[in-house]
Amino acid sequence: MKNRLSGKTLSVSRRLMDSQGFTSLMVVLLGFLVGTILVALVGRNPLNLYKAILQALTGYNVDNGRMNVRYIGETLNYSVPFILCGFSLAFAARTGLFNIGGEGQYIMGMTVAQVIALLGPQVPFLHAALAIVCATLIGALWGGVVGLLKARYEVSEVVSTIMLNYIALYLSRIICLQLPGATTFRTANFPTTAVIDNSFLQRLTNNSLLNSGFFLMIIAVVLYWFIMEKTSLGFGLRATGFNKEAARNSGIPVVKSIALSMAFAGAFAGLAGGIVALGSFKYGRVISGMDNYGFNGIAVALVGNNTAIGTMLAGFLFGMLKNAQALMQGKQIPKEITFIIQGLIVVFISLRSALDLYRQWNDKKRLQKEVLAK
Amino acid sequence: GGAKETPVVPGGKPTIRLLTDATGIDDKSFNAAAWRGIVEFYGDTGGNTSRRGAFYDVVTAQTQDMYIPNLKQAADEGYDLIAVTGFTWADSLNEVAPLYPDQNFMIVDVDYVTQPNVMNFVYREEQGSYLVGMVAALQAKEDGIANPRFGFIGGVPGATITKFEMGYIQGIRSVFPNAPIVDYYTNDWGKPELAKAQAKSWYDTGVYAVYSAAGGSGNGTIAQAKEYRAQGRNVWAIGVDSDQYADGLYDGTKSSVLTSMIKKVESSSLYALHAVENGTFTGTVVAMSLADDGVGYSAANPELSKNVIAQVEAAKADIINGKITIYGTYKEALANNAAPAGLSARDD
Amino acid sequence: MNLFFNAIPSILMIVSPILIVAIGGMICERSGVVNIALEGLMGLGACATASAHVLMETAGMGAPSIWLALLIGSLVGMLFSVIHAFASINLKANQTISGTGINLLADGVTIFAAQVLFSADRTRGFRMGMQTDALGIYPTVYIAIGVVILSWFVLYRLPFGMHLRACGEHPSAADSVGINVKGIRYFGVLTSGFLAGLAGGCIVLTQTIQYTSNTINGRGFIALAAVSFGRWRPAGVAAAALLFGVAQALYLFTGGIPALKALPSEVFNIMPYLITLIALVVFSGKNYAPLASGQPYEKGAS
Amino acid sequence: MGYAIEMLDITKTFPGIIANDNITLQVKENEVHALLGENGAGKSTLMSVLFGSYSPDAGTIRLRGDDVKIFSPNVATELGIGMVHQHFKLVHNYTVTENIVLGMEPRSRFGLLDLGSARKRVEQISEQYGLHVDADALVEDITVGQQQRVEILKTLYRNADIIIFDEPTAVLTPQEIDELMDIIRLLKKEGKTIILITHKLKEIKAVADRCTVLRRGKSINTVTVADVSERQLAEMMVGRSVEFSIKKKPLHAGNVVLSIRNLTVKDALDTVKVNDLSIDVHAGEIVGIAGVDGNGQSELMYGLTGLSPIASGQILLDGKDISDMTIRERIERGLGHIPEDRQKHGLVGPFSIGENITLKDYFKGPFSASYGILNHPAMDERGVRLIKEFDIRAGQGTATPAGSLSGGNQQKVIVAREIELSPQVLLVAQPTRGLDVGAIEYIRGRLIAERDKGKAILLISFELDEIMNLCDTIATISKGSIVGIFAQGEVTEHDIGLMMAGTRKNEGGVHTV
Ligand SMILES: Nc1ncnc2c1ncn2[C@@H]1O[C@H](COP(=O)(O)OP(=O)(O)OP(=O)(O)O)[C@@H](O)[C@H]1O
Ligand SMILES: Nc1ncnc2c1ncn2[C@@H]1O[C@H](COP(=O)(O)OP(=O)(O)OP(=O)(O)O)[C@@H](O)[C@H]1O
Ligand SMILES: [Mg+2]
Ligand SMILES: [Mg+2]
Repeated sequence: MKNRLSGKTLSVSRRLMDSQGFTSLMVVLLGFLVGTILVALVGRNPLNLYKAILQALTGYNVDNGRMNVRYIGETLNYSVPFILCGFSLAFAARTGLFNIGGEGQYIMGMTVAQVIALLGPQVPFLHAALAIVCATLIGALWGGVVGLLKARYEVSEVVSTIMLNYIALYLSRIICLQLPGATTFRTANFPTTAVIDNSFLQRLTNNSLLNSGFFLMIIAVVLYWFIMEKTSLGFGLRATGFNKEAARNSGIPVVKSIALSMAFAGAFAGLAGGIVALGSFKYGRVISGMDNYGFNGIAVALVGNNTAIGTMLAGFLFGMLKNAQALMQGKQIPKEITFIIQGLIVVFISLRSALDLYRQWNDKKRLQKEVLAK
Repeated sequence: GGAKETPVVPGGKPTIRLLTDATGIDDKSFNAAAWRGIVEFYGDTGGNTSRRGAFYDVVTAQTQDMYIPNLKQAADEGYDLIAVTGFTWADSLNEVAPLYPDQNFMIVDVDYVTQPNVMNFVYREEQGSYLVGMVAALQAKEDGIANPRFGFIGGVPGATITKFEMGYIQGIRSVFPNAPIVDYYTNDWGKPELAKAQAKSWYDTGVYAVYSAAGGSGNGTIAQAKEYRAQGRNVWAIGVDSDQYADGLYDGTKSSVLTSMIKKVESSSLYALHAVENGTFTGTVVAMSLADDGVGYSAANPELSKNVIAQVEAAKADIINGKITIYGTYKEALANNAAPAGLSARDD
Repeated sequence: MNLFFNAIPSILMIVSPILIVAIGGMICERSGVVNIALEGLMGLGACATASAHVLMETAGMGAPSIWLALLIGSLVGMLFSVIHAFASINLKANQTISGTGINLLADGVTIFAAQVLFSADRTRGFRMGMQTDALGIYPTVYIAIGVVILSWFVLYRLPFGMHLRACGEHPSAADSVGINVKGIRYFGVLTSGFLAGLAGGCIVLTQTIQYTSNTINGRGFIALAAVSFGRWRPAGVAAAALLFGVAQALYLFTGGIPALKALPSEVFNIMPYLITLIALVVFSGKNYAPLASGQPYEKGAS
Repeated sequence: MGYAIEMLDITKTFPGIIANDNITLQVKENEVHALLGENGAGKSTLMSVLFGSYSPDAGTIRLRGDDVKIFSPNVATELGIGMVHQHFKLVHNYTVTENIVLGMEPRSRFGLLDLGSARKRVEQISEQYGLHVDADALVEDITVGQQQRVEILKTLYRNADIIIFDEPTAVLTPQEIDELMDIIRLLKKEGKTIILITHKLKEIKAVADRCTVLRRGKSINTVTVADVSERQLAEMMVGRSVEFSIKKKPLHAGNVVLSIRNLTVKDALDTVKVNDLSIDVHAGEIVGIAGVDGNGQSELMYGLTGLSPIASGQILLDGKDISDMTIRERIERGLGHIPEDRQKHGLVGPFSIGENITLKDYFKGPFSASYGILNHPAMDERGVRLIKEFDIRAGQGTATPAGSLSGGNQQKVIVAREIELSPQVLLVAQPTRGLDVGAIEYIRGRLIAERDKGKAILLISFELDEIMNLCDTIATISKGSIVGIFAQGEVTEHDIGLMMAGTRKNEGGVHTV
C-alpha cells in the first residue's frame, strides 16, 4: 500500500486497517457471523457450531467436559493438504500465474506415491522417502508442463490446468488399476516401509492420523517462505510475477521462471498427494472422484494472501472446519454451513479492497480539509 | 475401551450413528436405504425425523481420509451401534473396530470385516437383478417384440456392479436365450449426460430396456426413457437400489421405470438395531437374499402385466429353493455360458 | 459414420449448455471482467430451475413450467453474479477471489436450499424435462444457437457491442468518449450470470431428472476453456464447445470398434480434455484475450 | 474578443498533494493558449478538471461568460470542448473510423451500427482539415503521429470548438511536430480555440498567442508569447535560470566495442523491421540514431538486447558475437540498456528502489551469497548510495516502491542501475521522453560522463535536439536500414529531418513474402 502520509502518527485503528492479517481475521469472523445467523435461521442452535469448532481446535468436548487431543491431531492432519495445495496456488500466483491445477497435481502425486509404495524397494525409511520424493517430482512435472505450455505456446494456464485435472483423474485410475492387488477401488496394502505414520505424533495426539507428513508440511512452509523472500530464485520469480517484461529485460529467464514456478507449485500439491496417500491410508486408492484439496487450496491461498504464514493459517482454518464439520453434523448442524462459511470468507476477502477504497477516500477528505483550512 | 460417554437411552431404544461417504443419505442408494431403516426403527418417517439427534443421526464424510476419524469420533460419542455402508469403508472399519471392542458396528455390502464386534451384511444383488432382467424380457415378449435387445449401464466398474449386470443378463437369457446385450460404464457416478446419450443411442437402435446401476448417472437413463415413452415409443428404464417408479413418472401414474431392482439395505439397519435391542448382536456375516427379502423387484408400475408378474414370482420361488443358479461374477457366468463375451464388466 | 449421425442430437444436447455459458463468459471477458464463477453460477441456476420446475409442476402448471423455471434459474444465476460484479467493479477486488468465493458458496447454498425446500441433499425429481422436436433436437440447442447469433449481433452490429468491446480492450478510451464503463461491465457480468443460470437450467432439464451436488461437474470450467480456446469470438467459442462435445460423445460412435474396446475405458473419459489441450497448443500463438480483461478500471486522467 | 474559457480559482487536491492551488486560467476566443510547466506542475490536472474527468475541490468554470458545471467528459463534449490526451485513448484493435466514432456512432434505421456513413463522415472531416489517415486501418498498425491525428479527428467529429492538446509533441518526430503546428494553425483559422500543454518553448514560440505558466500547482503568470524570450519563459517555468547548451569534451574515440553487422530483425508477424543494418560504436563515443518512429528503432534495440530473436546478422561486442546469447549473458558481457518504455521494460513497480537497482545482478556478488540467499542489507546499501548519488526523490528512501515514483525519478532509478553496472556498451532509447528540464539536464549529463569515461553509447531518440546535442556520430535510420552516417557538426537538423522525411511515403517497414 502506498502510504503518502508518512511522518504523521497513525491511529491504532488505521494501523490495524493497514494490516493484511487483521483484515483477514475480520473477514473470517464476518464469515462466521453470517454462518451463525444462517444456522439460527434454520432453527438450529448456533452454540453447537462453536462447540464443534472448539472441539476441533482444542479437543475439549463442552457437552461432557472431556478432553481428547486426538481431535487436534485430526485437525492438523486435515490441514496438511490444504496448506500444501494452498502453496501450490500461492507459489504460482506470486509469479503471476493462476494455478487451478492443484487438484491434478495432487492426484498425480498421490498416484505416484502409491506406485512407488507398492513397487519400490522395501528399505525402511528410504522407501517412504522415495515415494514422497517421486510424488513431489511428478507434481512438479505436472505443473511444469503447464508452465512450459504457457511460456512456449502462450496456452493459458487456467485452461490447461483445468484440462490436466481431469486427465490426472482418469490417468490415475488407469495406472492404479494396474497395481498389485488392484480392485476397482483399492490396491493391495502398502508394505510397512512405505507408510509415513509416526508413532511419536500418534502417541502425542491419542492415535490420530497425524503423521510425518506434518513435519514435511512445516518444512514446506519454511521452504516456501525462504524461497520466496530470501533467495535470488524467489526474487526472480516475484519480479516475473509483477512485471514479466521488465524481468525479461533484466536478464531473468522468464520462460524458465514460469515453468519453474509452475513446477514448484506442482511440487507442493504433489507432496500433498503423496502425504495423504501414505499418511492417511494403508493401501492405494483407485479414485473415482476428486478429493478437492487442490480446489480448496485456491481459497486457502486467497484467504492467506499468498504469504507463507497467511496460507498456513488459512490452511489450519480449513482443516479445522473440515474436522468441525463432522462434529457439527452430530449436533444437527447441516454440513453445508461450513461450505457456506468458507465461500463467504472468500467473498468477503474482496472487502479488503473496499478497505483500501475507504482508506483512500478518508485520506482525501482529510487532505482536502487541511488544504482548504490553509 | 468402549467410550460409552452418553449411555442416556431414553425410552430404552438403542442409539445409532450412520456414517456415509460423500454422497450422503440422499443418494437413493444404500445410504438412503440404511437411513430409511433407521428412521423407521424409531417410528419416524422421512418427513418427520423428530427423534433425530436424540436416538439417531448421520455424519457424512467429505473425503475418504475422514473415514477413520469419523469412526473414532462416533465411537467416542458413544452410540449403541455405528453403521457404515459400502465397501470403501471396509478397511477403515477393520482398523478401528479392534480399538473399540465394546462398540457395535455394522457394515453393508462387505463380508470380510471379520471382527467380533462387526456385523457384515451382504446382498445377493444378482438375484434381484435376475428378476428385473426377467421382467424386462417377459414384458418384451408380452409386447410382441420378436428379437429384443437389452442394455446395461454401470457407473465405475467393479465386482459389486458386475453382480447386478450378470444377474440381469441371466434373467433376460432365461426368456430369450440369445438376446443381444450391450453394456457401458460411465466411469463416473455423476455423469447422467453420458448415460442419457448412451441410452438414447441404444433405444434408437432397438434396445427395449436399459438397466442402470450407475448412481447419479442412472438418472440420465430414466430421463431418456421418460422422453421416449412420452413420445409413444415402447422403451423402458429399470431402476436400482430403491423403487424408482416415482422417479420415472412422466404422466399421471405412467412411469418410464418398468421395474426396479430393490436392495433393502433398510433391513440391515433394522436387523442390526433389533439385534442390539435384544442383546443378540454378534460379529457375523448376514447374507441378504431373495429368501430374506433382502433383495427383490418392484411391481409398482401398473403397466406391468399380471402374467409377467406371475412368471417372475415363479422364478423367484425357484431361486429361493435353489432350482435356479445365478452366477455373480463375469468369470463364472462366462464359464457357464450364461453371459456373452466382450462385455466391460470387471470382477475385482 | 451412421453412428456418428445418430449421436448428433446427443452431442448437441451436451454441447448446448456449455456453449450458452461459454458465450456468457465471453461477453463478460469482452467487457473486461474475468468470471471464474461460471461453475458456481451454473449450479445455482440449475438448482433453482430444478426446484422451481418441481414445485410448479406439482402445483399443476403445465408446459409453461419448464420455461418459467428456466427463467427463474437464469435470474438466480444473474442475482448471484451481482456479488461478483460488485466486488470486481465497485470494490476493484481481485476477480479470481470473488469468483472462487461464489464457486465455494454455490456448493453450500444449493444443497442448503434443497434441504430447506425438499429436506434432502438434492431437489425432488421432476416428471418431465424438456422434450425433443421431430428431429430429436432439444430446444436448448436452438437457445444455444440463438445465444451465439445474438451475441455476435450485439457485439459486432450494435453500437452497444462496440462500446462493450472497447471496455474490455481500453476502458479509459471508452470512458473518455462518455461510455459508462462500470455500467457496461455490470451488463457483462450480469449477462454471464444470466446465461450461466440458463445453462445450468438447460443441463437439468435435458440431461437428468433433478439437481444434485454433482450436476454441473466441472462444466463451468470447461466453458472457461472454451472461451479462451475460441479466442473470445462467438464462432470460435461455438467451435470449441462443439469439439469438446464431440470428444465427450466419442464413445458412442467409436465404442463399437474392437481395437478401441481393448483400451481402458478411461481413455474415452480423458479424450475431451486431452483433445482440447492439444488443440490449444496446436492453435496457440498470439494471445487474443481482451487487453484489459481481468483488471479493475480505475478512473483517472492522463 | 471575450474569453472562451475562464477557470477561476481552481483548487484540486490528491492524497498528499495540492495539484492545483487556486489557479486561474483565462483563454480568449480563437487563440492558441499555451500552458507551460514542469512535470507535476498541475497542467494535466487542470485540463482534466476542464474536461470533466476530475471535479475541482473549489473554483468555478465559465464558458463564454456563463458558469458551467462540467462533471463528466460527456458534458465537456456537449459544451464543445475536446481533448487530445497525453496518452492516447485509442482502442488498439479498432479501425481508425471505429475509434473516431466510438461513443457517438451513426446508426441505421434499426439502431444498428452504420460504419459506412461513419467512414464517409470521417473522410469528409479529414479532408476538410487536411488530416490524412487511412480510415480503415487498425489503430495498432498506424504510426504514433497518425494516431494523434485520429485523436484530433475524434474531437472534430464531436464538433469541438475548444481543443485541448496535452503534451502532443512528446511522441512526435520533427516532421510530425511541424505538421502538427500546421494543423494547429489551420484549426485556429477554422475558428477553433486551442489550449496547448507543452514543455517545449520552441513550440510555444511557434504557434501560441499567449501562455500561462504553472509552477508547483500555482499559476505564475500569463504572458503574450511575442513579448517574451524562450529564456524568460524557461525561467518562469522552473523558477531559476537554466542552461540550454550541453558542455561536452572533444571526442576521444577508442576501439570499436559494438559492431552491428548486417542485422535483420523480424517482428512477431514475421515482418522485417530491421533490415540488413550495420553500424559500429567506438569506446568513448555516443552514436545517435535519428529516425521517424516506426522505422525499426525499437526492434533494433530488442534485437541487440535479446528481447527479440534476430533473423540474421551478427552483433559483435568487443569482437565476440553475442547474437546467440541470452539476455543475461549479454548483460554479463557488458551490455547496458535504458529502455524506451520505462514502465514496461525498466522497472518492477511493486519492488523497492533497492530491489530495482539490483534487478540485473541480484543473483551475484554481495547481493546473493552462495546457495542463492539474498542479502537485503547489501541491496539497501546500494539503494541508499545511488539515491543520494542520482538525486532520486523518494518518500520512503530505498524502500519506496518504484511504481510510486514520478516519471523522472523512475528514469533516474533505471539510469542509476545501468550506470552502476558500468557496462562497456550502453543502449539508450528515448532517455528523456516526458521528463522536465531539470531531469533532462541531469540525465544527459550522466550520459556524457559515461562517454567521457570511455563507454560506448548507442542512443535512439525521436528528439532531433537531443541527437544533435549529445551525439558524436549521427546515423539516420529508414525502413530498418541506416541511410546515412555523419559526424557531429557535419549536418544540420534540417538535413537530417529531410533525410528522415524522404522515407515517409511508405512507412511501417518492408513486408516480406
Ligand atoms: N490521480 C492522481 N492521484 C494522485 N496524485 C495525482 C494524480 N494525478 C496527478 N497527481 C499529482 O498531481 C500533480 C500534478 O500532476 P499533473 O499530472 O497535473 O502534472 P502535469 O503538469 O500535467 O505534469 P506532466 O508534465 O508530467 O504531465 C502531480 O505531481 C501528481 O503528484
Ligand atoms: N493515479 C495515481 N494515484 C496515486 N498517485 C499518483 C497517481 N498518478 C500519479 N501519482 C503520483 O504522483 C506523483 C507524480 O507523478 P507524475 O508521473 O505526474 O510525476 P511528475 O510530477 O510528472 O514527475 P517527473 O517530473 O519526475 O516526471 C507520483 O509520486 C505518483 O505517485
Ligand atoms: Mg509526468
Ligand atoms: Mg501532464
